[in-house]
Amino acid sequence: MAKEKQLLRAYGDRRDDGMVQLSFTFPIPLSERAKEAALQFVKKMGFADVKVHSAEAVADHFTFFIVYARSTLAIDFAEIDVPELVVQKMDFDQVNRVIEKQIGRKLVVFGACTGTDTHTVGIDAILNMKGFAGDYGLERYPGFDAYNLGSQVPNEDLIRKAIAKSADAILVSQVVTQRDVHKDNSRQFIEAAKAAGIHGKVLLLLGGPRVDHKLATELGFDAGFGPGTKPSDVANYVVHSVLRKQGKESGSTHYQGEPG
Amino acid sequence: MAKEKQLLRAYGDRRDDGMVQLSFTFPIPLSERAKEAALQFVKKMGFADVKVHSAEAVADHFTFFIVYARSTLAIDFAEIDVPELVVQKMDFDQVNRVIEKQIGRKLVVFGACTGTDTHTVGIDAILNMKGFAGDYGLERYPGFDAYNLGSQVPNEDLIRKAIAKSADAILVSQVVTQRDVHKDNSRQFIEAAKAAGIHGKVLLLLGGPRVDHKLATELGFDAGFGPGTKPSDVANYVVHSVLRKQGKESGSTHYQGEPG
Amino acid sequence: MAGLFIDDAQIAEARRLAHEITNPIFELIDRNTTVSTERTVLRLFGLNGAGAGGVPLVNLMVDKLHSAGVLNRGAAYWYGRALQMGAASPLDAVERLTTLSAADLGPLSPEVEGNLRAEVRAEARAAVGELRRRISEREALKAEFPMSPTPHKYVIVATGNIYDDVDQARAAAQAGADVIAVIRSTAQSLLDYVPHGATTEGYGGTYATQENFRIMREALDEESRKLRRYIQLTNYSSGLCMAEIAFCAAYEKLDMLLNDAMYGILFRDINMRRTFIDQYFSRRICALAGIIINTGEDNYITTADAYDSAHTVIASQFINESFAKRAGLQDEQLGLGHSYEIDPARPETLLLELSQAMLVRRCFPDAPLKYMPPTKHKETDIFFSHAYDVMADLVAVWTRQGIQLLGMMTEAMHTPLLSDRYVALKSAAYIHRAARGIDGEFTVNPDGKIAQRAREVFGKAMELLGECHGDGIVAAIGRGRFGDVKRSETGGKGLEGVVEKAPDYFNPFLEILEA
Amino acid sequence: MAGLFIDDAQIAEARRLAHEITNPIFELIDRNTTVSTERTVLRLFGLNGAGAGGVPLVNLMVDKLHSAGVLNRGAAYWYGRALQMGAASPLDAVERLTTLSAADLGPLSPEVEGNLRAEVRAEARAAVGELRRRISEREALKAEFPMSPTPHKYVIVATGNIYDDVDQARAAAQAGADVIAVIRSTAQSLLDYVPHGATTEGYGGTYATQENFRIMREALDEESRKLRRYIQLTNYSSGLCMAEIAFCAAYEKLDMLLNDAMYGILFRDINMRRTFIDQYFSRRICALAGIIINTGEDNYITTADAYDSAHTVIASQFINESFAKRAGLQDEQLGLGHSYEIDPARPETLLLELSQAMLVRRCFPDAPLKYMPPTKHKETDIFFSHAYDVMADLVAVWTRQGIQLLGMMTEAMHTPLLSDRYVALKSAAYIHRAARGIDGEFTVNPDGKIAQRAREVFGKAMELLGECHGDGIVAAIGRGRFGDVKRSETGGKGLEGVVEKAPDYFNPFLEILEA
Ligand code: B12
Ligand code: B12
Ligand SMILES: Cc1ncc(COP(=O)(O)O)c(C=O)c1O
Ligand SMILES: Cc1ncc(COP(=O)(O)O)c(C=O)c1O
Repeated sequence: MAKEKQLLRAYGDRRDDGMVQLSFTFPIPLSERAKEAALQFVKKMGFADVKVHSAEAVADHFTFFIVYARSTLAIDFAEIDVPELVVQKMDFDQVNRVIEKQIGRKLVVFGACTGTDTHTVGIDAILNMKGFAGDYGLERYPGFDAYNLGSQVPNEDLIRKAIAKSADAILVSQVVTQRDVHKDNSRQFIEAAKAAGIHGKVLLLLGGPRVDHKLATELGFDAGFGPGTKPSDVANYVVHSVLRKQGKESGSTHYQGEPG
Repeated sequence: MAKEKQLLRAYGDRRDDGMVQLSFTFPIPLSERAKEAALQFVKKMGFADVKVHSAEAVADHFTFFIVYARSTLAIDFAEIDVPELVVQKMDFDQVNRVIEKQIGRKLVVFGACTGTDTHTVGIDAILNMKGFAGDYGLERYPGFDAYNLGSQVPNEDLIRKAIAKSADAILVSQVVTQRDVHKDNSRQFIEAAKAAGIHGKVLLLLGGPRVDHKLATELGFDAGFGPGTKPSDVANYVVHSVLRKQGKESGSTHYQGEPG
Repeated sequence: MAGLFIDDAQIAEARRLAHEITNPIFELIDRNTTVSTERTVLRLFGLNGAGAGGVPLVNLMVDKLHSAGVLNRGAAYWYGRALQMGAASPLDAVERLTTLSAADLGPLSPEVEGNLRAEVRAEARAAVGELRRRISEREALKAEFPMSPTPHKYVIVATGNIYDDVDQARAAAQAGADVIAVIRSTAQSLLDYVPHGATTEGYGGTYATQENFRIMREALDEESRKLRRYIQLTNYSSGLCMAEIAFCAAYEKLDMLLNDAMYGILFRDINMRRTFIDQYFSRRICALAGIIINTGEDNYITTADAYDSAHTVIASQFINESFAKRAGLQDEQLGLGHSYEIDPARPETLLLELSQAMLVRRCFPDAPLKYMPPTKHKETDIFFSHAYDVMADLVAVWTRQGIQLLGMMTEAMHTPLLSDRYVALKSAAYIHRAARGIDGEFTVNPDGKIAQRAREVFGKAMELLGECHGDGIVAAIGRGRFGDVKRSETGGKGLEGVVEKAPDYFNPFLEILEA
Repeated sequence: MAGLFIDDAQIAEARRLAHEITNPIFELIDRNTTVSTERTVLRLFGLNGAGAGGVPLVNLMVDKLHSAGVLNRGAAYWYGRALQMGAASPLDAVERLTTLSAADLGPLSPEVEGNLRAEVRAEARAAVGELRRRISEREALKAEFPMSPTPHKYVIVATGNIYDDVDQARAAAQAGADVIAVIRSTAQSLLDYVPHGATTEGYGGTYATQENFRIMREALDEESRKLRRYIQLTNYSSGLCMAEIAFCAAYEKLDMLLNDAMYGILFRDINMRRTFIDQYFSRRICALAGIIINTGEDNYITTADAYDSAHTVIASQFINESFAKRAGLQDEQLGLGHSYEIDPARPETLLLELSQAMLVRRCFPDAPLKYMPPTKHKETDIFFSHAYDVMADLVAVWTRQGIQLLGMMTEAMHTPLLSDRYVALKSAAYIHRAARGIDGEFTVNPDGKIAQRAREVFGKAMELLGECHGDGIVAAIGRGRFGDVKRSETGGKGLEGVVEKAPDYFNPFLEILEA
């Protein structure tokens, strides 16, 4: 059955006026020609009613533009898919109960900020007692044994130590993303995991402010977690995944907050 | 001779990285689907590497997005034309001297903010003694007889009074532009000018923050002046135009700051 | 606001001067009425329909009386006459009156006359009672859902379409707005009538109509309940219909009104007499309805320079206050206007702005005050404009402004987008939260630049009050003392609507409101 | 900064405690040297080339000496030995030394030994003389083109490519920047060598190399002349090569360096002993070269909570100051770090931030101080982030910070775009202009929240200093007292590069610098 179209346009101060604000820099001096070039640039993107409101010389050879224009494009919102939620997200107690009842042992997780990245605040937020935004970290869950190796950890070290404790999941944090260094390092992690024979066996999670599930799975991880992730999101993911692995839960059920 | 191409791309933090910042609102609640729709929207504009950095519920049914993305578009700067400047802009004294020597009488100009618009600051800046940004207003030029009728002036009144004093130029200011009220009122002015038989005879100038030369000429004015206009720009324009009308200057010479 | 080292005695003297400045204007007000004042009387009786072509019934009736030259006895009197002729309803009354010939408008016997007045007075009392009842509903809602702490964050909606305005007002409330202003269509102040019904087309704003007021207040009542925080609504009681709009607003339970004794004169070229007379009745209604007025001194420094003309704002506030107090308004209803408008290219503008805002606070300690953001020097660089606005947020919370209009980063471009308001509200909430109480942390140094500037500005304001006192406010306006705009007593729009009262002029509402 | 009501005696006591806290560390420093300290000695002698595969000559030489177990006599000694063996140039010296077998490294006669030292000392004096001459060129340029008033607006460039960095640094200078920092590539602090030559690839920043320093300083000298305003340059003297980078910076006439006695330990997991020893020599060089150091206490409150751990910043500043003073740095070279990092969701954060910044000013009245903008709680909502930064601009000018890092509206996303810097610079210029002198306008109320909070934070800082004094700084770091990060004395990177000095350890530069 074809879905009914649900056309979505930008809203400036009335429905469907298409108003969008843009700003950008051209590496040329400020001039009338520069302004005209900015106007043409935005028109070329398909905007109508382009107003180059501001053009400032940010330096001898750079001009910064602020533009408002109307986009004539529409997005069919009905076409935008996200997985349906069928299972409620479990809270702290529920997670621990499920682990105790259905798994019967503690789940072991290892985490670190690997490579040359020193940003520990993100991985600490997920693993340490304190947690994040009022949500306890995995260390605090009786159902988890959580090891946080800190930052600047070589991928190989993390994998070796995780194997030594038969980890169920490895958590890799990547915060610095300039020139896609996080992707390079993540690929290197996956290579090392494959070499160690744990790829496809141990759950591999990637997280960080520029990470999303799509990117992570493309890179070879099982799941990706972006900004605002709560420890309980990770706890839910790990528990459900282990249950699925053990055949105790079907892969077609989805739960709230599941990366996807 | 074909000009050499001079491709221009947006500069974020290195040449040709194409970085552009956008912000816009969709009239839907915040959700993962909404974010995905925003991403698709910006992709559809032809952007690559789209990052929906911020998505905030500005209200129950509105989500505001902040996006950075790379535009793959380039503008050929060599193709952007602006008229060549051949005459230097005249200063206060030069303007007065040219009027005295080459025209031999005072030029009469009438101005007002017409229709229901009450914004006088712009037209005052052009006409009153004080002027704008350290540039004297036309009232102060010995070569001009300037009449400022203020704001909320019916177009017909302005035209009638200007005719009574055989004005050389009429200056119309339009500041409120919502729903294109300035265009409607400007068209009405041109109708009235035609009816009074002065269109094509008396110089008709339109000015205001959303006015440019192109718009003004489309509407039937002789010239248009936008934000930041100085009284001396207007003085130069009027003097050159009168000289051209009198055959004392060729229409193919252009001067600095000439609207076009 | 402690400090600033201006004597209480000097401030009392400013007040005394202002009172004497308004004395002659009150003689004018006593002696005259206007078409719009009389239309308001009829609206108070319940006439609110419109005839063919949308002309409001009150205009039909008052125009008729005016052209017949009998408006000087008061519309209430003629309304009584129509009732006495057996009019079944206000509408019927209009029809009867507008069909009467001039001859039919002759005098009655004293007894009949007396009965008529008694009857009309009774009806007026009932109407006022009903109005008070409606206002008490508003007050109950306010009591149930208390407002946020001050400064109340005030934003405008200006789509031109009341239904779009509602969407945006709700969104703004959800984003943290405390006060919603529906900006009027640009031409409305020059209309000598109040348009009728819901409207969906306007330039630069939406028509102020009683029905639009109702629609918006209803939406905001709903939103207030949902958010458990009372959201105020304001509109404009300015132009040629000050009192009529005040009535519509009172009846529809608005919370505030832009209402200034001189704005129309200066910025809309409305006749001086007309405005002075109209503002009085409009303010009497605001006083009754517990409406906070917002005055417009901030406008002076969009045409005149904000640094050079800072004192004109102070002088005018004392005058506006006098007009307001004499119309029965209380201190807590005085949203005296001022603003953060000094050219940011100057040095030490934060000190200057703090000085000015503290001075206003010092002069009017119990008034809520209405603080406007920068507008004139706003740039199309939205990032800079936003930073500039943020400093006004700081001054507002520092000087305990009651009502703060939030600056919009796109001020120099267009009326605000939905997201502009969100951006402004979010940042203002942060600044207010971060700086609340800062005034209690510091003592102003008596010899600092802030204190010195305040003394200088106050001194100049006293001089200007002295000039207005000596030569009259009319002469001062004639010299362009306020906002650099010159106006004459008989110039401008609407003088033809001013009518000298007959000795037996009758206005039962004024009797009640002045009692 | 008047007020805040903390006794001078208490502040003196904090200073005394800090001095005693660093006492045992200075024993450690006296007894030991490190590979990087020794490499610096060689660099001072003019060794700055690289061998095959880009390995710096100084590394080749020092590694050789280290593995031969003779580094404990000092690289200068061996450098002398090579000269004495007839080395024609420093390069030649390296080659000679690195080809020597362990047996060739045996002792000389006392006389030869004495001559050797005298010769090397003479060469060291010449090298220091040349360095001083270079520095005096920088000072002359500064005198010719005076800097803008403080706070000096400090922005970073971080393209990874030195030539792109130059473009951006020039643009930033033109837009009003006073200090340009070239951020290093993320991994550099863990490298136990300083890369060689101009570099065009780096992650999150550009490699700090002597050639990159030269290229950038040359561009900024040019820009300074063009703008007629001296533009300062800074880089990072942290990690495993603190002193080497200090030398490169001094030689290339940089103006400032990020240099902290404990940052590497806490945030880069560099060994404690290694860092303490390295920082000393690096600071001796800074002292000589008139380089302002910037310490890193601001980092503590990106990992720990800025409200709860405010006192750790103050305590650490006293300790960093003691380390600095004992290395010969003057007050005007102490850019002690602190920042505007309290969670903006809290109430009264402006009062808290003012309190903290005033407290730092109170404790270190003659230091320029280095004030960091909010970073941790920055949002991807760039408009909010910009407003948030603006408040830090205000606190910076209010509390007369010498050096202010400007917040970037895209902080939570990426290293700054060119336009981000422009936006920050334009707004900061406005805030500085608008608020300059505000500290002279007010007196802090002794019982207000600002004063109380300052007393509370200072009190806790004293307690922490007490703990460090009682148990030692090593133990305090072990307990995670700074930045919630725990480190042990023998953990972390680089301990293998620490060498106990032999009784006849020789370092002529230290002799000069300590004289
Ligand atoms: C704090 C901080 C630091 C601290 C780090 C202290 C520490 N021990 O962590 C210090 C000051 C030391 C620092 C240094 C540097 N930093 Co830094 N830093 C930041 C800052 C301000 C905040 C990061 C943070 O703590 N966020 C809070 C946490 C809770 O959020 P998060 O990391 O996103 O984590 C959440 C999710 O992403 C997710 N998550 C994260 N990891 C994982 C992993 C898994 C498995 C899962 C499931 C979830 C998950 O869950 C967390 C909770 O929701 C950011 C700017 C900003 N505001 O974002 C810059 C920032 C990240 N730093 C940056 C840079 C460049 C550096 C330096 C390289 C610069 C320099 N040369 O000085 C250095 C060196 C660091 C290095 N080599 O890694 C850049 C990175 C640019 C980019 N996109 O590449 C940023 C964005 C600043 C900027 N705009 O330039 N930094
Ligand atoms: C000052 C001001 C007012 C003052 C006007 C006082 C007065 N007597 O002029 C007051 C407070 C009264 C006012 C009222 C209103 N205003 Co107003 N106002 C402004 C403000 C803040 C500044 C305008 C200004 O003075 N600019 C300075 C002058 C020097 O610039 P300028 O007009 O562009 O003129 C220059 C050039 O354009 C050119 N120029 C202009 N005219 C001409 C003519 C000729 C022939 C030539 C050659 C050149 C020329 O030369 C000038 C010098 O360079 C702007 C916001 C802003 N910052 O731009 C809003 C703004 C213009 N106002 C606006 C609105 C909506 C109104 C109201 C309708 C709102 C309301 N209901 O309250 C009312 C009613 C006014 C009406 N009906 O016209 C909107 C217009 C939105 C739009 N694009 O349609 C703006 C943009 C604010 C906003 N963002 O909402 N306003
Ligand atoms: C007191 C007052 N009335 C009215 C207005 C609005 O103008 P108008 O209603 O004339 O368009 C303003 C301007 O902001 C004002 O300050
Ligand atoms: C003192 C100090 N050194 C160095 C750095 C930079 O870190 P690294 O050079 O280790 O990447 C910082 C962080 O801003 C710092 O504060």
